[in-house]
Amino acid sequence: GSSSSNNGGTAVKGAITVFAATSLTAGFNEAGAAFTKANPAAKVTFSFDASSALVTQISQGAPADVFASADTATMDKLVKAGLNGSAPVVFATNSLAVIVPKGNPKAITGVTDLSRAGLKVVLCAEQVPCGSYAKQVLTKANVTVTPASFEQNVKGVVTKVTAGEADAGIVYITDVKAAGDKAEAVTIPADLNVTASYPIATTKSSKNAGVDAAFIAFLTGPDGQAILAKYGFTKP
Amino acid sequence: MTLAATITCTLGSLDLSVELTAQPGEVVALLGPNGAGKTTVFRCLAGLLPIDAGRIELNGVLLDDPEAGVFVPPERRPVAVVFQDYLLFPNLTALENVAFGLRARGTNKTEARARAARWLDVVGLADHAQHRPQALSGGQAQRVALARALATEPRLLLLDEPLAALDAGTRGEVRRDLRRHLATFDGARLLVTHDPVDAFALADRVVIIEGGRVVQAGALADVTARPRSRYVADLVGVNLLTGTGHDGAITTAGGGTIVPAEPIEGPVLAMIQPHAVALYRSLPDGSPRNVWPSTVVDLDHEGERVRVRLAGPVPLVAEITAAALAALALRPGDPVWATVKATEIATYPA
Amino acid sequence: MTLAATITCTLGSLDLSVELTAQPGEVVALLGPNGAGKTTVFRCLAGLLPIDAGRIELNGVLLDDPEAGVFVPPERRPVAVVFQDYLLFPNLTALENVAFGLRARGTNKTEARARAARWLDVVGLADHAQHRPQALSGGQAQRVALARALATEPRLLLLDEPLAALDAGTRGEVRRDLRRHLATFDGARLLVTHDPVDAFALADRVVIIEGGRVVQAGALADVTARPRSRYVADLVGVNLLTGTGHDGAITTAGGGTIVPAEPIEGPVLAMIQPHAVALYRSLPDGSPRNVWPSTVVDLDHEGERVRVRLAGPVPLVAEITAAALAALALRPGDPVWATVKATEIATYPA
Amino acid sequence: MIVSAPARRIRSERLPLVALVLAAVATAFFALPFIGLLWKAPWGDAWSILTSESALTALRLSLWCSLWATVFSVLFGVPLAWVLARLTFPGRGAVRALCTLSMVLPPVVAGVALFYALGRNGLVGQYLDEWFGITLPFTTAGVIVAQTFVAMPFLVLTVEAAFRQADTRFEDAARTLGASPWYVFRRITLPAIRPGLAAGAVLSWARALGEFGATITFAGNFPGRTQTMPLAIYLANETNPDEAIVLSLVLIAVSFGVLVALRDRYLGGTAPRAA
Amino acid sequence: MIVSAPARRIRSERLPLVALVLAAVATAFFALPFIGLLWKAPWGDAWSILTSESALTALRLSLWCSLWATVFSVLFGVPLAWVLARLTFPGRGAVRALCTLSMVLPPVVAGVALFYALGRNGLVGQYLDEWFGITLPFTTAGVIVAQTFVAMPFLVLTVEAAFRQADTRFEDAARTLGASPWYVFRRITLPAIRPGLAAGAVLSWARALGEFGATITFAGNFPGRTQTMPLAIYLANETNPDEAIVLSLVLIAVSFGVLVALRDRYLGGTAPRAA
Ligand SMILES: Nc1ncnc2c1ncn2[C@@H]1O[C@H](COP(=O)(O)OP(=O)(O)OP(=O)(O)O)[C@@H](O)[C@H]1O
Ligand SMILES: Nc1ncnc2c1ncn2[C@@H]1O[C@H](COP(=O)(O)OP(=O)(O)OP(=O)(O)O)[C@@H](O)[C@H]1O
Ligand SMILES: [Mg+2]
Ligand SMILES: [Mg+2]
Repeated sequence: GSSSSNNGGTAVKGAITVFAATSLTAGFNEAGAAFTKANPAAKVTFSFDASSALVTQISQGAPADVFASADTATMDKLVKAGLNGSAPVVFATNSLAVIVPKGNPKAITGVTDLSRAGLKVVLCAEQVPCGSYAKQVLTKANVTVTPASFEQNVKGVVTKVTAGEADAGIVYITDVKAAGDKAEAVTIPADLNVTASYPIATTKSSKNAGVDAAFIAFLTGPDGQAILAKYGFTKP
Repeated sequence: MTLAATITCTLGSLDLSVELTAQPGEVVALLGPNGAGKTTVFRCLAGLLPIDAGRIELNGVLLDDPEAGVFVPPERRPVAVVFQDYLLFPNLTALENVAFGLRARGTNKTEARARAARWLDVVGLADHAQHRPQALSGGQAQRVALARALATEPRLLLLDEPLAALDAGTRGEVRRDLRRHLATFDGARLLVTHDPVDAFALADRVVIIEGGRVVQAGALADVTARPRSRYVADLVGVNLLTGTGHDGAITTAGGGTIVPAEPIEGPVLAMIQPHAVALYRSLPDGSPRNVWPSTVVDLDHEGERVRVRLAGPVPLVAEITAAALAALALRPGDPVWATVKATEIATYPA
Repeated sequence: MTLAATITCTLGSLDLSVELTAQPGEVVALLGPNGAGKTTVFRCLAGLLPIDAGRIELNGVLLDDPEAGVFVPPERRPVAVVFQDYLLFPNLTALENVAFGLRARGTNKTEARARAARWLDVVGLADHAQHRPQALSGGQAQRVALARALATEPRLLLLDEPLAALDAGTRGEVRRDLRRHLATFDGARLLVTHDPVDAFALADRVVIIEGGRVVQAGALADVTARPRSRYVADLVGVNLLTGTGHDGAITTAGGGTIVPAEPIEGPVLAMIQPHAVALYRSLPDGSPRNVWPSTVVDLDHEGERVRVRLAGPVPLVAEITAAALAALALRPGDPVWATVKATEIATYPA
Repeated sequence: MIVSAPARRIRSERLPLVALVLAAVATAFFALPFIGLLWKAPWGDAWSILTSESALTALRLSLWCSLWATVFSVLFGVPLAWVLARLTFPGRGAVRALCTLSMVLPPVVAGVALFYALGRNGLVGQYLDEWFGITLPFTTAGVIVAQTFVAMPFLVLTVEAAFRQADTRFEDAARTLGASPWYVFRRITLPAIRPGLAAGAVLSWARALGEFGATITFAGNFPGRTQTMPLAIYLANETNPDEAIVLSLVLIAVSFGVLVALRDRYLGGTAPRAA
Repeated sequence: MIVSAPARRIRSERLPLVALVLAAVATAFFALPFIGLLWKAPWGDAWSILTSESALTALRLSLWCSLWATVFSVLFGVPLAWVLARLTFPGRGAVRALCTLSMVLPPVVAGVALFYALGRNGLVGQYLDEWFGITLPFTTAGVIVAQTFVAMPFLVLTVEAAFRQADTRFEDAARTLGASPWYVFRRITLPAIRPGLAAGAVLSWARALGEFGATITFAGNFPGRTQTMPLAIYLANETNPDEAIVLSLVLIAVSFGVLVALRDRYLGGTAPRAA
């Protein structure tokens, strides 16, 4: 359609496989649909998993044409291994928020409340991006929190909060959105917040240079950004 | 301890319905053909098979009565069984097997083992105490099973062919020991055997079961003197003929005619000892009243005596000496005359 | 088919070392006390237990020979076994059990079942064809086991107490059928039994095994006429005394003196038939040469005859009539004089 | 005897009672979480989720792969169990232990380990690739391999136990009747161990059906090709947890159906006596 | 007979051969991935990793929890297995199926399901909290619960099979000797099913030791409290895969040691005959 044309690219054709971090699932599914609508001859299939796992798979020869990571560190691993086809570009950013169950029963107003005694807080483990970000936030706000658990991934935090097992946690804004009416966000002021950037790149093994480039272009373009925005991602 | 049991129970093709009693200290032998239901009776008495109808009462205590809804589980019946297939516990040694019943009833370990050891000694297996069942011979296993049952000193002891696998010598000994032991205690004892000698030696009274029914009961001597069934006749090794008596003669099922010393009217059984049957190649003169043309079916040599099976109007088994056989030079298929003195024919109503 | 086996094999407490031969068509009975090693011999012959030394050869084919490193596995030996504990396959019906051997050897299903059915008929279990072993009585199970072994028509047939669990009538029949069948086929047959009647009826030759050794072998008549061991004596029910002959008399182990008709110098065995032993309350006059003061140990009633066990310098078993017993009014513990005519004492070198 | 009777009466009642109580607790323990799921399940949009093309594809793939994984587990596991149970050889204990390691291995590492063995550059994988042009990772075959790897141990150990419990005298008897080892195995041994075999097969099937970690790592997460139900659920959980629950319920319902369908008769063994 | 002998000769050789080959393949299939791991393991910094405090803590916790999970599995699983094998009651099939569902459940969902049952607001959990002040999530107890939930099914099914395979006539004989059901169970039944019981215990222990998904979801991940080895490994894998491999090797080595240590004698059953 018109949007794709004023996107500068002419319709491409061919099939690609996009390896993307699980946190991008919803956004990419929609974006993919839009992309193929714009390029009827193109086909995009996704394979979602933890960014790190995806890198392992690519290094094992997984048929990936594009890799979208949830953090730059993981993307660097790919680059260091020389498995990337194009230079990574950041196509979306994300920031953190405090997630609390619907109705905010413990009346949490900000990061500082997380240190409150008797409060069950869960964070991501430092080894995963959301964990290291959360740590940065807490240091900036210099609050010391003894969480009940260091989750393996951000969804773990969301699950515990929505299930009502935990009173609060620190996650990406996008996750709070995804949780729908089961949870609420308590915003973290920009000065305390950190920006997580999502880099994307084609892989060395990419078999369809045309389409993978076009897909990246689409994502970074207005339509792609619009879709991602719906899920809480912000422009880089 | 008095046992009074009326057992009705259907199991596959068997339709069992027997009445049994045993007085304190009495030994009752259960005899009957294979598949008659002897073992099944034992399983009912032991509580391994609930009866369909009837009642089992031991010494005034009701053990099983479907109507009254009473069923005492096996472990609470003062009953011990020597199983036909022994069922020794494979994971326990001979000694532990014998001690099991005592331990189960709370006797302390040392005491139980001591008594078990004594029992193993009684059955002559002291030096196999530490063997597992799979390391015992058939006869040894059976003796362990016997010791295991006796050790618990039950009120009711059920022995299912307890001597079948024993060798001649041991069998005699164990039979003697068993009798001595059985005499010493006041429980009721039931014994299944296929060997009349065992019955003679051990039992005060015999009950003959056939096809799940009691067909004859009483002192062994009486039963064997007046066999009422083919089975009993075979057991004591006599000829039994059924027929109908009519003025002085008996017409057999086979159509032959028998003239007994004491004729009976109506349905009658006639018993003839094999050694009372004389055989002749040619029709004997003096024409005795009971002469039947017969054919030799086959010959059983048993030491110096020979059992000759005959076919004819009056099928018989004759027992003659090897010498006599040689003289007659009989071979299967040969025709022969069989005669019996009227006085040798015992008759009684069917 | 000729069987020639020299078996040496140690199993737990048993140290087995026997030599066995069987001519084509010959039936050899293995007799011996419990735990003698009979079943173990069979297991070696069947290939279920490799021998430690010696060799087993059937009909010219070497089956087992440790030196030569030859061992033919059971399934490739033309041998069939009737196991003492039957070992019927619990997951198969009686018919399938009998058909198993044929099926295993590649006979087609219908054919195998037909022949199996015929065999079940022979042992009188046609109407139990569809029963599982656990639904069979002991005797029925044993007959199925017999049919299963016979059905494969083996070159070597091993029968381990194949009639022990059968009732009197069936036992006689099966014994007859068995003999007839055994006669028809040319394989060698070994039979373990504790019943001399079976041996008489079925065996051409007997081998007596005790403690893993062959102690006596030959025609049953000869063996029983000259028993060489306590076991054989018990088997035939005679008194056997060991002693040393010295000018005309024999001094027994018990210190008694026996005066036989034909004296022998040196180690000697003396055999006395129980019915040859006469009993007196008071020392009989005319002082026969063999008179021993004895004590009654116990009494075995067997029908109208009674076996009296005596203790004394010359321990004996006397067989007297019930009438005689009544006259003597003997009770265990009573003193009594036992006498035997010199001519009734068979003597032979030990 | 008479004296101790009441004592024994009590004792004799205890086992069944205690047993029944413990069994009941265990059952409740298993049942509650599922009741919980049913309770929280968003029945509203359940139907749309169930019938969604993607869900059905994943389900079909799951069943297909778990079935094959079970087949392979039986095919290779039973012989291995037989060897472990019936032959004595040095290092038997080691082999047995080896078989159970894949249960201990954390999913991710299991996947990685499979790469090292069967991956493109793996010990064997490279030759599979070179010589036969076979590559397992990221293929449906890879899913089956991963599932077999984690599921087979359950079959091996269960069946080995069954072999050990079986009475070998019947096998001996069968051999004397001229039955070859193979025939004996089919007609005598197999029927004897059927309960164990059935249990082992069920266990490995269920394990394969629920397998997640090794699969996603070794075979990737491609809809229609390697995305089994657990993967789909994991993904659904990312976007819409409710959907995840509904999908799990589907998976549960299916396996529940299958397991109930397999009657006691198939489990064989002693006919249970009435309570 | 003579004729068919050669034919049988061949047949008779086939089973052992085929069996051995299949068994060998299976063993190789299990062995390769581990060889792969050993091969790729970064032996250089292995030692520092092994002896790292965190690793040891996780290992200790793993062993502790998996041990308890096994104990509970046996304690509750054996009675349940007995009931399933020996009593006939409507819905027995359903109960059996229920026990296996937790194997099918994807890890995450399993954890969620446990929340619904035993969580702070769970069906039962809320009362545990109210009445006894017990909260399972985020506690070591929670880890044990989660592991038991996924591990017990293996014990139940394996032991049920063993019960079915056991010959009940010996139990009958024991009862006629005056043994209470409990005594019969201890002295006769238990020894008879020992192989199955051992296998079941091993299976559930190994499963518990390797449990990952349900544990982290239900109990979370806190070093020293709820961080078991698999969790530590997963997180290590995020930053430094080599470390993950080394840690897995530790886990493997430990369980390998344990399993080898448990001799055939403990597995019981027929004494294996020489090859
Ligand atoms: N569990 C069962 N199911 C079906 N039928 C059975 C079962 N047990 C026994 N029977 C049948 O009951 C009949 C009697 O069996 P039982 O064992 O009581 O005979 P028995 O008198 O002990 O014979 P034997 O002298 O051979 O031991 C047999 O015909 C057998 O087929
Ligand atoms: N597997 C075994 N391990 C140890 N000892 C054994 C084993 N099998 C048999 N024996 C021993 O070998 C001896 C002979 O056993 P066998 O079964 O051959 O005796 P048998 O002659 O058949 O006796 P029976 O007439 O009672 O059947 C027995 O004393 C037994 O204890
Ligand atoms: Mg019987
Ligand atoms: Mg024997």
